[in-house]
Amino acid sequence: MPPMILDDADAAVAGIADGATVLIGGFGTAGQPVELIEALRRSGVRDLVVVNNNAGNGDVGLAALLRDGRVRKIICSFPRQSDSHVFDELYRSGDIELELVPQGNLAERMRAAGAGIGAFFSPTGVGTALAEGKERRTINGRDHVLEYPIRGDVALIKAYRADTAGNLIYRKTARNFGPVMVTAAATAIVQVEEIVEAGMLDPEVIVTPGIFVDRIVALTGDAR
Amino acid sequence: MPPMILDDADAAVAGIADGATVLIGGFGTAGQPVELIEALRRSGVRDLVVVNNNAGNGDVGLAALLRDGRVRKIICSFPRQSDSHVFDELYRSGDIELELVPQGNLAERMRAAGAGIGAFFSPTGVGTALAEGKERRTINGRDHVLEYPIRGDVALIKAYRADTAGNLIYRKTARNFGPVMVTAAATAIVQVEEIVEAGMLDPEVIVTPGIFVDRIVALTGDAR
Amino acid sequence: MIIQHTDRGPMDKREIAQLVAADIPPGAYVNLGIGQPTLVADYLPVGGGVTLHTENGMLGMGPQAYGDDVDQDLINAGKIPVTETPGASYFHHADSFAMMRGGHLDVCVLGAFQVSAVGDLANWHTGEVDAIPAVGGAMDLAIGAKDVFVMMSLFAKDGAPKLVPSCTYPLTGLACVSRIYTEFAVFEISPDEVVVTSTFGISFPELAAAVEVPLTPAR
Amino acid sequence: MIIQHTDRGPMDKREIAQLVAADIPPGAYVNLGIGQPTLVADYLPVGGGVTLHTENGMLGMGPQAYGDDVDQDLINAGKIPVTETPGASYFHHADSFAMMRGGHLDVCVLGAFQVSAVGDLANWHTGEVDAIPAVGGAMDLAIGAKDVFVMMSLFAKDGAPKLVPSCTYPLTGLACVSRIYTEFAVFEISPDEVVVTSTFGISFPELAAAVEVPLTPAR
Repeated sequence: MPPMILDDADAAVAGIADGATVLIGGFGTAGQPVELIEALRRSGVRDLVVVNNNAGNGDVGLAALLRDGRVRKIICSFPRQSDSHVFDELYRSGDIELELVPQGNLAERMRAAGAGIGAFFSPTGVGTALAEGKERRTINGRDHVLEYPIRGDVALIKAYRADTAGNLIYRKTARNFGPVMVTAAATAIVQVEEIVEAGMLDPEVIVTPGIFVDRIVALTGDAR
Repeated sequence: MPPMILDDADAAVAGIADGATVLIGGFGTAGQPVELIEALRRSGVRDLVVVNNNAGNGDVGLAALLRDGRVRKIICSFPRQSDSHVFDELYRSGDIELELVPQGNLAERMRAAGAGIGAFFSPTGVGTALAEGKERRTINGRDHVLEYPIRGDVALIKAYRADTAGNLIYRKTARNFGPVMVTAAATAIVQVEEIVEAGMLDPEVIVTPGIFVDRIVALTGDAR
Repeated sequence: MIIQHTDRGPMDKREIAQLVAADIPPGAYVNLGIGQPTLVADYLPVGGGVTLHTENGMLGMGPQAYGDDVDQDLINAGKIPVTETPGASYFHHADSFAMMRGGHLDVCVLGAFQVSAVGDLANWHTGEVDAIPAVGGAMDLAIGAKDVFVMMSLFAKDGAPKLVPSCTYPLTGLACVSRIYTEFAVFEISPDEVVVTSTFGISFPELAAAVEVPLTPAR
Repeated sequence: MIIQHTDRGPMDKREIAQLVAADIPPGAYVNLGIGQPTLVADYLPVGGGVTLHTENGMLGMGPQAYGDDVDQDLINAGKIPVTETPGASYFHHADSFAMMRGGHLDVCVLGAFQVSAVGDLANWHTGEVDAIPAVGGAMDLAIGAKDVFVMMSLFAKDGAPKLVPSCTYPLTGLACVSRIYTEFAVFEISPDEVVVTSTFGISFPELAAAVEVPLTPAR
């Protein structure tokens, strides 16, 4: 289906169920869909499993969602940062579950979910604590561990510009996990700075084809 | 290393050894690097293993390489076409070996080679003759077969435009296998219509980053 | 309920294509393979928002190109020059088949040599010893789309039904076909039964007598 | 042959970075991780054609951005605003780590808690029970580049050598480190031995006595 174009972030995140697995784009704050996360928090949904590279920065966006106790478990590569005090406190008090995944395996496991790959052998993490309990196999003289897809019920990401067919382009390193996460989620929700008519983006430069995008909301000026 | 920029197709394909595995871009004639293939043929190299979606069209390019008996084995998805008479004859006379691979597995196996994936479970081909002898596993209720990477010693592809850092952009559906093959080969050789200075291509629209490209030759006008 | 069109002859290829097109939901992402199924494109409603995928790296494929619009860099999976529509996008082969294998396409329409009662598909190889095999994207398409529709004649040239208890031709995919459109009837394949939704130029009892697969009339 | 700089003190961090930079071949594709190794960028020869990769999706990363050049959408793996150089490109996270895992980077420079005599790396977790673990791209970087260089102090704050017979801290990767740059010496790790190529403010015999790993002077 062509994407729904919503008026505001609250409408864009409507209907996300308690217990959902939510893939959230961004690397630190670059590409983090702060307004969609804030709307998710306002929606009252809880018991979430969140997949993000980090575990929140400062007190807004993902950090605020964590602070309000909406997240049961976080799957990420790098929770500890200078401004991850919200997560740090929840983790130390045992109020959040953490699955730590090497960053490349995190990206590739979501890519596999979107690409219909059942599982893949990765050389990353072999012999480390993060590969404990995983199937190990030597292929062509190199050791690998078997990694499984990470699927989302929902992805919340930020892109730069969308067209009405759902095609997306991104800005610089804010691209990061967005193009992967939208392929791995049943419903992909995207905040952009601008929505243009289909045909206004050069077909050669589109990063995310519209087939992966379900809902778009343009957040500009004050709303952004 | 930054790519070498060569003066002509013969210089671009110099040094390819007998017995090499050569990944050749193109889907039919779109994106087929005809001039590089012709130069490869002129170089006299033989006993090649060629990976291409098809097995040659008409009497030029890949078809000519086959006709001259330079190819020991071809790995492809769709050899039989209305104009594949060169391959057809070699195949019927037993003068060429054929490994038939479903098109998506062909692309994904090269992607795996370029991405450092040891092997992956694919649902494509399960229960068919093309999956015979392959490891089978049910994951999450779906049957898969284990597929291994296809690596090239060399890739020959055609792109639209390169910059001096080796970054590439393509034209329309001539993109096809090019961006995947350059990641899967030890040496990637690219023919383009034009080479511009590094910085002249928008970093947001580059399809193949220069890290994957070893040699570039611009073939325009009559040479093309 | 089954509709039996006994007051007319069997459908021609264009009528079959029209029927398939009518069953494609608005807004669907669709792959029409190569050959006969590409006729379906001619009957998709203008403005119905159906987006065509071609596995050689494009979404938003438009009609066949003619004359000055022909660009040899813009072709479909059958290597025929095509056009692009507003909102089109290009991507490489690994991304294109990831899109397919990942289940993002809604419908794929394919030809077939045989389809079995449980939806096994045979469409890539006749099994003849001296035939040159060619699979292309058939196996990827068979398992990739949410719904796989088959367009085929119900009977082979030798008169044998192509809807069979179990395929004798080499398989393309297991239990992957959801509907079959033929000149004489439209079939829906479910895990337990093969349901006939309509017949053309033949009655349901005649149809049931002509194939070896047990058929159920749509209720 | 080993060069023993006993007429001077140990190197400071900038001198170490300078030494690493001098060992990076012209035209190399390099990832400098986060923290101390990023100092290496300051000493890469201008026009030497070294291209910097940052795992959050960019090749051709330029120096840190200041003032009006700061763009929060353009950051490095340490989340510090950076700039782009001519010939830069952007790509998504799966492509970025495919590039790394696929062995396309020539050199990666990382910090470390410990490195073992066979090149095992421990740099992501102190192993303290109440420490919050964070791995980021460390495990991917450890196995991804053709050469992994480590920059670290030779001794921990408690005086224990960080070049060890076998790591006691949680591992990041097995047998992945090829060289170690410390304030006192540069080590090359081969399957059979640890070779010292140069010392700074210490003689080879003093160095050999200070660590528990058998050392070989470069011949």
